[in-house]
Amino acid sequence: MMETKGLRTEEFMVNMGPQHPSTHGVCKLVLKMDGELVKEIQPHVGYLHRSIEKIAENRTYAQIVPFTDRIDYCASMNSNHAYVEAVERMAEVEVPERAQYLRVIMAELNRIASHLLWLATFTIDLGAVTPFLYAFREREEIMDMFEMTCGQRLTYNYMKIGGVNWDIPKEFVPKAKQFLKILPGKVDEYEDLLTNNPILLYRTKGIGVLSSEKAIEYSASGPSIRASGVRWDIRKAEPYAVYDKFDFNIPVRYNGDVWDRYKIRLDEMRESAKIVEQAIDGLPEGDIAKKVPMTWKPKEGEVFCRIEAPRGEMAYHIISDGTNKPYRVKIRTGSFCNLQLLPAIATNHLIADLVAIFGSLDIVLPEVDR
Amino acid sequence: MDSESLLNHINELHKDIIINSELITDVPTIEVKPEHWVEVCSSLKKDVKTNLHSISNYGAVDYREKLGGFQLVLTIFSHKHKHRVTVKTLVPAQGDEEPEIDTVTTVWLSADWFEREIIELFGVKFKGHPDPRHLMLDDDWDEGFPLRRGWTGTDFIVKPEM
Amino acid sequence: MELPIFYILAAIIIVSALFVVTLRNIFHSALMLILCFFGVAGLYVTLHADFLAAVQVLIYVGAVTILMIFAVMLTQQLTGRKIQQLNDQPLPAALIILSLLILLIVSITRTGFEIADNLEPMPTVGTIGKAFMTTYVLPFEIVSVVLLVALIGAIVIARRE
Amino acid sequence: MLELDPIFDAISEWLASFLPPVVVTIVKGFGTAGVVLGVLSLFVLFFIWMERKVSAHMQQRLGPMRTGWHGALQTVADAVKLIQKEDLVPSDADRAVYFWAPVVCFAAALMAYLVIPFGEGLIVQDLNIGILYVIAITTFTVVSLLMAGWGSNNKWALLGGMRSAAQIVSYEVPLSMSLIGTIMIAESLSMITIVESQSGPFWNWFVFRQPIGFIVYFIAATAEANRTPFDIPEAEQELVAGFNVEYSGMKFAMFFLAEFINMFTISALAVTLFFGGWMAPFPFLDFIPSWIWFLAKAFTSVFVLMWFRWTYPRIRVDQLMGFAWKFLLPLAFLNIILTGIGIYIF
Repeated sequence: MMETKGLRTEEFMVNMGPQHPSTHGVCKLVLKMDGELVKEIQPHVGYLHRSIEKIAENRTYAQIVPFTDRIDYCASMNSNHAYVEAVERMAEVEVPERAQYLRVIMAELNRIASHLLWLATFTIDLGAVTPFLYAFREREEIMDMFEMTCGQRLTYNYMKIGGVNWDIPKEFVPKAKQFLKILPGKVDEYEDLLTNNPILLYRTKGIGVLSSEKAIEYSASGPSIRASGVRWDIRKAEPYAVYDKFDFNIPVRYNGDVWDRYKIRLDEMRESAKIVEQAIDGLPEGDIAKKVPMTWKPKEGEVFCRIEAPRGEMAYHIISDGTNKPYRVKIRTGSFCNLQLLPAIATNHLIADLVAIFGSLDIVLPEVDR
Repeated sequence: MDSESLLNHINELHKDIIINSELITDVPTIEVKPEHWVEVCSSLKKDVKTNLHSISNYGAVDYREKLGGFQLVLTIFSHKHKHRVTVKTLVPAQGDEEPEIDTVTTVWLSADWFEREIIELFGVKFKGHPDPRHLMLDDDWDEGFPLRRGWTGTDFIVKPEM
Repeated sequence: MELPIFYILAAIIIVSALFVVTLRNIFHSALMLILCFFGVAGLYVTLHADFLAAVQVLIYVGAVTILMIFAVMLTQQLTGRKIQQLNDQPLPAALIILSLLILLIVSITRTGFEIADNLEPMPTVGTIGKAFMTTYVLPFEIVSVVLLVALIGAIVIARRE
Repeated sequence: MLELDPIFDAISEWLASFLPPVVVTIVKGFGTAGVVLGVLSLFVLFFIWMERKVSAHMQQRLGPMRTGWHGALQTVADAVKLIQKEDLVPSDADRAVYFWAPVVCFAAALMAYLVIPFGEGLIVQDLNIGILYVIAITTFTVVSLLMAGWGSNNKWALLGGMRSAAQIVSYEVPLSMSLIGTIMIAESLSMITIVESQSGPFWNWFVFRQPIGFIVYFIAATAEANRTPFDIPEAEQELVAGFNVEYSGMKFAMFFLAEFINMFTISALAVTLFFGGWMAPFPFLDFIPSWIWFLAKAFTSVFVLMWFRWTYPRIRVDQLMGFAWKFLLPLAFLNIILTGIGIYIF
């Protein structure tokens, strides 16, 4: 054979990020490239590390809630929910049923909003700009509903220990019903635009395959693991709040490629809409919060509580030493584990595929760094 | 299998090793000595009845004042049986010491980043960790371990010279 | 009008050709080669060989030099390195060049160039096409096959494994 | 009538009345170049505004609304901003190459207009190798993109430059092949002759005789102009902005201008070769000046290109190459064979 070693193409290192349009926040991927082919990926995170775990050690339990908003700014309601649920479970606080329903409504609406935001950024990653604004149009409706309820559009601070901070205004229910009526049609619209678009199929089918074994090995969670054929949803497996009262499905897909991860989120939006509809119909009257004193001290002990956030399992491990401040708070987030498996599924793909895979995992960097 | 029988099963499995076992908010929790850490973990993963193949949470707690060391808290769960177990161990340490313990990345691949975070934020070293670089902090960070109790932070604000 | 244009083009060709061999950065040399080819295309235009001029640009600028630049960019040894112009055999090279120069001068001076006055520019495309398909059909097809073989050969060599 | 051709003739006659012929040639050359440049700049200003408005309305928003009527002056404001902007050169850039890349790009885009007929008689120079000339001259775009990629001394720019070169060189082949059918029917490479052989009602246009050729041409041309779904050289999600990532100010503006001029070039070529150029669809509509017909058709084509851009996701680079070589090229060859058979029969 001819000696071709001298003509080899040059492998070179590229820094993708920290400021790069497709890293969705501030993340650096150090890539070793052979032409367009990505040979090695090393994620560098920590650019958004605010040490919320450390801050929490110096705040009272009630003061921590606003910080949880900032862990996953795309799904603040779910972060709130995970934290208050953990504290209540540790201190055995009974939450009024109306508050539980309101929490579920808000958490599921936020899940829809979060998936819409994901859809928007994912299509941009694939180079289609128009669906971005379509998804934002619907997200805007949800933001309006949140603003109507708690005056905020991004960091809500809606839930508190023992209940929720504000009751919904009377315009909320008709607006939500109107929204739920149009949402399935809008999701169909996205599917019309994207699902069977040949270019999208080319770009996503069979790309970045995450097998179910690999998904379990890397502790993936959320839509990413459900797209790999593992039926795992904490809302069903370990029901918290009042999720056991609602009738909904867990969509599961079996190929684990980018297309499956795309499709599963669209399906989840429909399921979440079902939950919200049932919750609004069955919304009981009553108190929205149980009175919990300002200088409240839980007894000594610890709790590990997890919920299903839009990006996977979000868990709080809280240790109390009997004072009004927690001794230690450890936050486990879905993106943290999902980002960890990126090198395993994206190496030896083209750089365009890397962007698609990164987008399909739905990683929010503040959630990784905390 | 409900939590109680699961706890009994685990106790049975590691009769002499487990120091302490209890149910915390319905989660079976066991504590082992650091020298049995990897052994217990890998047997919990391999045992057919437990089959705990995924990590749910993995963190450290600074108990130097209370118990004389750092406690590693590892919550693992099984997609197959839909149950979870917490395993704890105490790595003895005093003062500014940086204690060492075997890594569990050999058991679960996903322990990698969790351990890297513990290395830089708590100063607990893991023997045999494949990539013990800093994860969150700068590579040349040398101002202590931020999540240790009593770490006061550094003076980031540079005051103007008068 | 044509004479000054010819001198301008000739100057471009000669200067850029000189730069091709003297510049130490091989990427710059390749760019100068493009300029040189472009100048040659200009000469063709002044000679009313419009088809040839377009093909000169299309093939030499659009394909050959681009491929050369590609090779430069993708090859490990060439990027960013200064190229040495002198090697250890300047004398034999000079001799060969000198003999070639003499040959060229002799053949140019001995040829009697006929100058056609006031020839109307004619479209050359049709004539060339007819010549390819009638008189020169065999050489044309043979060259095509040779090129195809070269193409396949290049692919076979470039494929790893 | 509103035909523009006589005006230009009158101007050149007036010039010839008091100037020596050599000077007239030079003045005419520069004058025409200036007119073409001015007209194109106006078009580009309009296209940028149009692109914004088209994309905005496709995305259910309004787009620029504040500067002028419906934001009509927004592009002017942007142009002023770009001119004022500081011209940054990366410290490790290859300065000469970095400087010349936008110039070559812009010049290549402009030179194609030598042979594009804007209307009856409104052509700068009717070369008898018209189509070949356009194809040849646009290859300089590749050179400029490679220069930009190399000169910036930035890995993303280099990747973008190499991508674009590979893409344009590949798509050049089906593009050229798709036009051969048209040339075979018209029996000429000259733009004027091609348009004139499509005279008569609209079913004489070549698009009805060369549907495959037109489709291949339009797809390949979209790729040549780096428009979505083939905009991988500057795919901002993958390569930040590709070859022009380091450019700012006027140099960036020149790349931008060239991109829009190229878009108009492919539209103008499509109109000339497949949609009867300046011809009216029905002979009785001839009272409308020819340049209005030409521009109307070309602008429609530009709109279609924008429509593509705001609808499709981006295709991947290897799929793009496969598409050119495995699908478009065989299709173009098939078209040539079919055209040959057609000519033989009729």
